[in-house]
Amino acid sequence: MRASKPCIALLMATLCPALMFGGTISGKVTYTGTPAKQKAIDMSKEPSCAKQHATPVMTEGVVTGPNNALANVVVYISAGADDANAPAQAVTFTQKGCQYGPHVLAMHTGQELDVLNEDQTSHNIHPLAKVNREWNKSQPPGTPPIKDKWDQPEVIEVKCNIHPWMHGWFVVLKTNHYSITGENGGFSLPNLPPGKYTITAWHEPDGKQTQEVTISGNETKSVDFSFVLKPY
Amino acid sequence: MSEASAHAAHHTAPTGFIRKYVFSLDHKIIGLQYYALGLVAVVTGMVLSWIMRIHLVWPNSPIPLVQWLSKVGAPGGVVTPEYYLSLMTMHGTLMVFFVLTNAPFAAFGNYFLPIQIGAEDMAFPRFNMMSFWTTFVAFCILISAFFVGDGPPLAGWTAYAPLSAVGKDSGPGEGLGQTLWGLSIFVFCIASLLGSLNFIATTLDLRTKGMTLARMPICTWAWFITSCISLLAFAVLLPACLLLVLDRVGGTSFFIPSGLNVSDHLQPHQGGSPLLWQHLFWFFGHPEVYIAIVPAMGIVSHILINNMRKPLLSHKVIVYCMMAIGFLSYMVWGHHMFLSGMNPFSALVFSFPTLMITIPATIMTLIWLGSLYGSNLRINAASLFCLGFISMFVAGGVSGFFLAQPTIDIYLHATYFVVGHFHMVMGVAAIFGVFAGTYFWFPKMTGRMMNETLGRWHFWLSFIGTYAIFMPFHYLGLAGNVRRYSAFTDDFLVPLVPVHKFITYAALFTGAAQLIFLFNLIYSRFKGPAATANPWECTSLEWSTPSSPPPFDNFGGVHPVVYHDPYQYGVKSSTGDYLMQTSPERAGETP
Amino acid sequence: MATTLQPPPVQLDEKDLRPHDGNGGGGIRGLVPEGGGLRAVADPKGEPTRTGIWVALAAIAMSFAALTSALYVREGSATDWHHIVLPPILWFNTLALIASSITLELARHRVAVFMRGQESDRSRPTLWLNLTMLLGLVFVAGQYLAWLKLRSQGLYLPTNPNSSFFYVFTGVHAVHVLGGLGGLTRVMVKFRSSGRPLRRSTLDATSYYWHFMGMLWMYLLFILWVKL
Amino acid sequence: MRGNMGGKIFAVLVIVIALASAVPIVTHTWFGSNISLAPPEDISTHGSEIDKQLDETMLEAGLSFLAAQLVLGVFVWQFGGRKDGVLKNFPGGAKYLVVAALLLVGAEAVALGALGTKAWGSVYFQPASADALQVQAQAGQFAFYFRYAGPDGKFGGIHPEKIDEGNSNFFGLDPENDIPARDDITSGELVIPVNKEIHLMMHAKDVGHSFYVRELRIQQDFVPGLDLSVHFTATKVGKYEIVCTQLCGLGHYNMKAYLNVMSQDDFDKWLKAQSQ
Repeated sequence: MRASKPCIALLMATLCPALMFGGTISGKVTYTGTPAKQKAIDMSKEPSCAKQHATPVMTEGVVTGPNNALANVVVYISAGADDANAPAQAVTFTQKGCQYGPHVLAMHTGQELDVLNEDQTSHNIHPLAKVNREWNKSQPPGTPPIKDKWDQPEVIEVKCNIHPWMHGWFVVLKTNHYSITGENGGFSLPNLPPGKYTITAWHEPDGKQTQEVTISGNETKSVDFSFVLKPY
Repeated sequence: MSEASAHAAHHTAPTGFIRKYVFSLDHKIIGLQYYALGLVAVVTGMVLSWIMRIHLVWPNSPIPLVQWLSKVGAPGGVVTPEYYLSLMTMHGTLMVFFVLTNAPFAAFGNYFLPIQIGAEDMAFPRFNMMSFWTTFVAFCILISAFFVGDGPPLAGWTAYAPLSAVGKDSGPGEGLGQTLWGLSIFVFCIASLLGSLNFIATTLDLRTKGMTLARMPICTWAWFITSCISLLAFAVLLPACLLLVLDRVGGTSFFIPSGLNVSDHLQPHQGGSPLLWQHLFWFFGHPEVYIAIVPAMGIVSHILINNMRKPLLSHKVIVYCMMAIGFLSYMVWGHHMFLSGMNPFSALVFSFPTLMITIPATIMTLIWLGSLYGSNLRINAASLFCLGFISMFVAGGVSGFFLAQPTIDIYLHATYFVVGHFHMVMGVAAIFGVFAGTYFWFPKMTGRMMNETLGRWHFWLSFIGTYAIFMPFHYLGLAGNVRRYSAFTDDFLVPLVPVHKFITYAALFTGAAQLIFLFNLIYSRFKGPAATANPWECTSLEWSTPSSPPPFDNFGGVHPVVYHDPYQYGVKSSTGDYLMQTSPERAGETP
Repeated sequence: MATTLQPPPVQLDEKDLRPHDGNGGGGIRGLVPEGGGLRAVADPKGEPTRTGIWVALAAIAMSFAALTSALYVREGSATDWHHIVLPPILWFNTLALIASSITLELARHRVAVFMRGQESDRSRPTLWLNLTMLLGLVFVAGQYLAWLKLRSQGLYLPTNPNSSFFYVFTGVHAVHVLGGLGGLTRVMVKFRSSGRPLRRSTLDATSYYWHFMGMLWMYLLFILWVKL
Repeated sequence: MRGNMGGKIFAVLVIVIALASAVPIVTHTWFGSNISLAPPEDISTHGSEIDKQLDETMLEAGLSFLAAQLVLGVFVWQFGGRKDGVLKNFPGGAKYLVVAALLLVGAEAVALGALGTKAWGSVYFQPASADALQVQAQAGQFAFYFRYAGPDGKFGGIHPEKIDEGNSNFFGLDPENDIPARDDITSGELVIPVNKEIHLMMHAKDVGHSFYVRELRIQQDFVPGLDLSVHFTATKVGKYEIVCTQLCGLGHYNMKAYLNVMSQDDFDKWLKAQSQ
């Protein structure tokens, strides 16, 4: 949920100049098999964060919803969509309560990224980029946001060296047509001009599925993805 | 091997500015160059320590001007944890290598060792010039680490592997910064080896007529012993740095074991031994402590004798003690590693000689104290700093007694107790020796006197200040305050912050007091009253040169002949209560 | 002694004994100054160059001792100690280095004869010196071939501790040998030139250094042979 | 005259400083404030030995410190600025001083060395008893994690490439193929029963770290590639801090965990709760 809201707002913002009508691809991401069970995160080492959470925070490696919905899946158009420019508006990545919000953050190549620290403790942001330039910076409380942008499309694992449990993903894409599933597993890619598209769904750490969809006119096509999960 | 041409070259003094002051073969100029380099390094190191102290007690508040030092390291002036460690590493490296090794040993040694033995220059003037400029290159390489990508290294001046060896994965500054560090120290080792070689050959071969080993002043002995220590110590650090740099850039695995997962990067290395680095480093590292303190001991003895107007109770014992310390310093390196996983039995083996070192140290202290008794002690800036040195040496020495015992080390290891200990005994004490030397020899080096009143104020403030800074470190250690923390977030450390605040104020105050010294140095250099030939009525050869500063070949073409042991004080002679080493009179005879 | 070449033969006279002969203190002569203690005589003095070279050799020995101990410790912690076959050419190199020491000694003898003025021809000493240079170069080239051999077997610096130590030991030693060749060149230049005559001490120092390199190499070879 | 004054000032100064320095050592507080500068109460079975030796050393070192500074002060007061006085030598000259130093310091050193061996031995020379509770400690940038064998009493193997901190697989366990690993209990807190010997097996994930608990009087480095172990017995229920004392990188200052000493019953309950 958290994740998808800003993204949709952002889509509207960026596509306003473009054609307001067009096709929509929507659907649901589900899983089969047994998902690994979420483990409670032990924040005892960082009391200032631990006391912000009434109930222990759970790991976000696999987040599922009712009737096998799978959250935190990035669904995007990997081929066929116009490779629009990066939106002017920045995406923000917030550190609060020793957690990353959102856990999965999608953005366009060259789009500005703001990293905020809303905690009373220093954080460290270490995107383990391989294609792009890897960096590793600490952010004491009350310091200005760290600004950066990624030039190449890549899925980048993000960690905090000071708090090992803090873990997130930057999904850097060449398109603005993407959506991140919430706990209901639903996604929607609106405002698509007619054409043939390849749609990719990515789930951490390295699950990828693609489907071909053809949009003709103002229709809404439904596409579903299903990932096989293992307990370990 | 270059002395033939060198001497050919320096029969006549060079005239051009470059040959005279920049690439000079003259040991006096080179000595001053070392002194200047040390001064730059110590000011830099001190400023870094200020930033650290301020950050420690106000971790989240911006420090003025610091954001200009590094935008990433101190966003908006707030020092990040990694940048704190970078500052700490640079502070340690600058102070240990470029101040404590350069100032008391290379600077004063270069200037006065040849004069005190009546030589016209070092044995190998070319090597001498090379060793300074090599040191300078090392300094530049180290400083350049401030300006590279992710800043200076953060592995501390001890650069423990694998933190220092696995490369950028282990944190900011561990990329190019750490490599530059390794390179800088590698180059520094070469410089020090050249220097030591020069000192040893000069002392053994260039002594003038009648200057027997027994007639060398104590500081000459100190520099000679130090050069022997540093010859062997740096000869070990050199290959160690080579291996470290190879691990970093050559992909070897000397210090890096198998199966390391450093921030989600599985390291390709295998089979290396982190303890190997610690052994090699500390085999150098402990003697290094004595490379810093022994010259200070020599300088202080020399100046103290002159101001007491009587020789020490025993000249020989002091020299033997310095030798003993130098010798023992090679058998104790393991006391830095009691808890690092070496065989627990070896801890006891290393502990014993460590405790034994207190014996020569105590003997020296007792001799200094005992010699004060019944003396006509002159009180001036130089002698005050000598007395301060003794006080500091005692204070830092007794705390060594705790750390020498593995049992107590279990509790005190890596706490501020250690920081207090080595800052007092090796840092401040050695620096006091340098101050004493400066006030004492300034007339000879520049031909002008330093301002006495400012000198005394400098001493009073520094003396009180250093105790105010470093004594509380011991208390913090006893409370279990861990060192090398960039902020105190632990429940048991937070209550101690007021003590840290006090230390920070003291540090700022003491640092500011050093401005008096800098001002005095510069002011007296140009405006100070002209110095007489031998203002302190001192006996050793440096005061029998025809002019201050001495001419190019030190003694104006003639070679002094030495007739006496170095410290003929409290005698009746034509000159008063002392007899120059070069005076043919016999002590006691009235001419 | 500041024995010089031009013009041969040279008689040591009072002028040479003056402290200005680039030799520093007149103390060398051990003249007892009026009222000076007797120790002034007892106190031995030598050529700075000779002293210097011994000090330098001590430092070099220390460095290699450190490397050796590193080798032992590293082997102790090793899980990956793969023995490597030493390239046979090393044995040939060793012979070359030993031979160079012998030729250098002959050269030294010849130079001595020349300096005593018993021989005015400069060619024989030069011949032996050239031969020494040549053998030295052969040794370095041979070491290079040895490295090529290892590379051809896929053994590079990082491959395993044994190859690492092999390259480090031979590499550092080779650098020192090159230094020695530099020294020899210097000796030869001076030997030819009349402006800056060759000093015996320079030649001696260079040859001590060179022989030490030879012994050091045999020591290293032994270590490598035993350990790798 | 000025010179003379200088001597007197120095004498007073050095004695005042020496006495002032001793105050916090004696009172264990920071000049009247309520900041405690003493080692905290010892909760280990071996710690008393260490404390005893610390006190004895403090006594000897402290006294020699005060004595030396006092003598320095007195002599400078007496002889500082003295002009043309008759020079005297210290009675007996160097010989007695040297002998004194040799005997006193030598004896002191030997005595302390011998005394120290006992406490040191109790920590390092005896192996942990067979029935000691085995806990594995892993130090990594920048947190400690602790592992209990779980019901089967067996530890799973460690696979560095499988480490996934985002999903709490801090040790790199492989439950898929490694059965013993499935029931291993991982905790960010070192929870131990009181009055039971703990055998702590120490493993470093990346670089060097150190395990330091003031109250336990235990400090031991984690050395990568070299799995060490210490054993200790906590004698007092409570929560104490474990901190890292070996410089390990940017998060060093924040690398800590809690040592939670419980009664045996509470511990068993906790263990059961964890293995759900």
